[in-house]
Amino acid sequence: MSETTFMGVERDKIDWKPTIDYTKCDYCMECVKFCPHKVFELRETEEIKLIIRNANNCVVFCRACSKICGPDALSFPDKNTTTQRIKDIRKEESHG
Amino acid sequence: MVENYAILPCNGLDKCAGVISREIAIKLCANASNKIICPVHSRIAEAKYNKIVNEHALLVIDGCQTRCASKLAAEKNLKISRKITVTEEAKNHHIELKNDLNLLENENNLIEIILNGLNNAENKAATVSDELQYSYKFTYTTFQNGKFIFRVPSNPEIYFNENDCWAWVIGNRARIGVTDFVQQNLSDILYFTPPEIDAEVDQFGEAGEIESSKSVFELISPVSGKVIAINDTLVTKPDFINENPYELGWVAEIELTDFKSDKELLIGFDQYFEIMKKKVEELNG
Amino acid sequence: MSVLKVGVLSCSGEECLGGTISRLATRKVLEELKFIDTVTLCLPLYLAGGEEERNFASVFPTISVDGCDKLCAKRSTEKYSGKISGFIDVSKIIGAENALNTKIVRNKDLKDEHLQMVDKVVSEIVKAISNISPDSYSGKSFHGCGCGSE
Amino acid sequence: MDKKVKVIPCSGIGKVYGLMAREAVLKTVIELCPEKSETVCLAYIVTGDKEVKEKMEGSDCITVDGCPKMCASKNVTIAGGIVIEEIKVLDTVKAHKGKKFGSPTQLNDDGEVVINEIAEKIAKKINEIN
Repeated sequence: MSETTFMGVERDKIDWKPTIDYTKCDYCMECVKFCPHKVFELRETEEIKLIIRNANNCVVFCRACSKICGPDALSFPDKNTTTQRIKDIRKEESHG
Repeated sequence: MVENYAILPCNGLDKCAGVISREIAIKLCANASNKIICPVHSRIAEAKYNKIVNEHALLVIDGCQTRCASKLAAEKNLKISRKITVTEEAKNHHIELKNDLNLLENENNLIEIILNGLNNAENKAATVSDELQYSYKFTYTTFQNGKFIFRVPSNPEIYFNENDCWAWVIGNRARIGVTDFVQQNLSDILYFTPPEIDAEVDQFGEAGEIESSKSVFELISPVSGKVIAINDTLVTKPDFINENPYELGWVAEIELTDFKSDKELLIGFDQYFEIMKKKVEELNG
Repeated sequence: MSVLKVGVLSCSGEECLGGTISRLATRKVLEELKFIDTVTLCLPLYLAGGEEERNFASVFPTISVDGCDKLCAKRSTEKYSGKISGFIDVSKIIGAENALNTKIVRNKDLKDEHLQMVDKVVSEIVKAISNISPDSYSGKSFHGCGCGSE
Repeated sequence: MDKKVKVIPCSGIGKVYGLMAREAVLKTVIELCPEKSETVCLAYIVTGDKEVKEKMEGSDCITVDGCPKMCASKNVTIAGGIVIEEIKVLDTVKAHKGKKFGSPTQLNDDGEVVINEIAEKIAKKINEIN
């Protein structure tokens, strides 16, 4: 993917990805089926069968996977903090 | 006061959120004109509830994201006029639910909040209006990919975020919706859940949800403010979004609280047109 | 063969087997022959005035696939987009008797012999596509799109 | 004039809903109501050929459309047929939230369930008329 920025900020600098709560996750894999950006990875043979594989593919501010998660095991960073962070980086970069 | 609801709670007995959905339903029925549809009983004796369903607006209360009550309503082809998901409400009000089937202080607070919310929204729903006169015309620039045509409006009053949502800003108000990119990708849109009237929406917060058999898309609000109107035609005709997501298919109107700050993270036609083109190419290339 | 973009319009006739075969062969070209960049155009939409379909057929070379010798798809394409770059008459390939079978029309009733007919038609479509002259293109190169056509 | 009700699907080829319309209609006219109904090729009815024109003009038609563009209904009207019932595949699909129905080439089991429901609806309508 060539899309590596969001609002002019390098995607790598934006901390936006789902976090899996393994105490709730029941490995139903609905999120794997759902996410078209391949953020999740299914690992059949491992003990932890689901991991975040491509965090930078995750669309900033998209939380759709957490909506379809039955056991409510997916959470995202605080949106306002992320928004502020993006604004700060943009400011720094325009001054620097 | 909330009036005349047929209430379909999920009634999930093995989760705290399910117990809360049941509690809310029972409390709402203190008002005798509201009726409960028991999800378990309705499975085996659907006809029993036909009369209630025909005479009342349907309020669906889901406990968790599995949304069994919504699915049941969809299965029975019932038109949902209001929907609540307990775990979402808990998140929105920063209330942590324990995994305990006995309702404690937090849970009871949440129940109060949800009941109050229902009362307030009900009183104000009548004020949903189309005060804003979005009477002037959208000007479109289009590009083609295969046989598909993508439109992007180029009016200078229209702003976009990179999440494929637009806002038409006039004074301290904005009308919001999704772009052609979203509707072309979802294909035939079958369900629409509007944001709530009076809800406070942050920039990049959720403002409604649309769903096709391909996927679900939550509208990520380009602006912050209070929801003052919704396009409730979309509840029965969600395909208006496919027809034109800018005009017939607009989603909501927002009273802006801090557009000056929102604007920093919005883009205009020139930038969005290029971004959309690139996304379409990446998707199909 | 180089990758060219081609529109395929099939009659999808409901009255007889020929229509079903025209439809299945067209889908097969779209789904399985990835070296050809085909776009299936929706005939009912095309006929009802669909802007995207008509526009495409007037810009890109388009091939019609008809189930019988009435050639409905071919005639419509010529009527609305002026020209056609090739046409297939399924009844010529599988025989009129087979094409006009009104009993076996549903997908689930098809037997191996019918699926073989589909394959025959597929190879005829491929031939017709490879016969398209490069002049049929108006020089534009669009990328393929899967939106809604999956 | 023959009295059979004409049942005409869109047979759209880009989405599974077009195939669902088609299969539901074929089930109706071949299996459920062969005596009272028949289908006519959509592509044929708009050619304006004398034979089909005579068949269509003034006849009772039930259309089955796979998407909101309502192509079957529009084309039947253009051809002079009288649309007495517009059936929308999506209305039935909505009651099966979250399910997939196959592709525009082939339906899966859930797709078959839905087309059976639609075929029942069409048959019911045909029996009401006759």
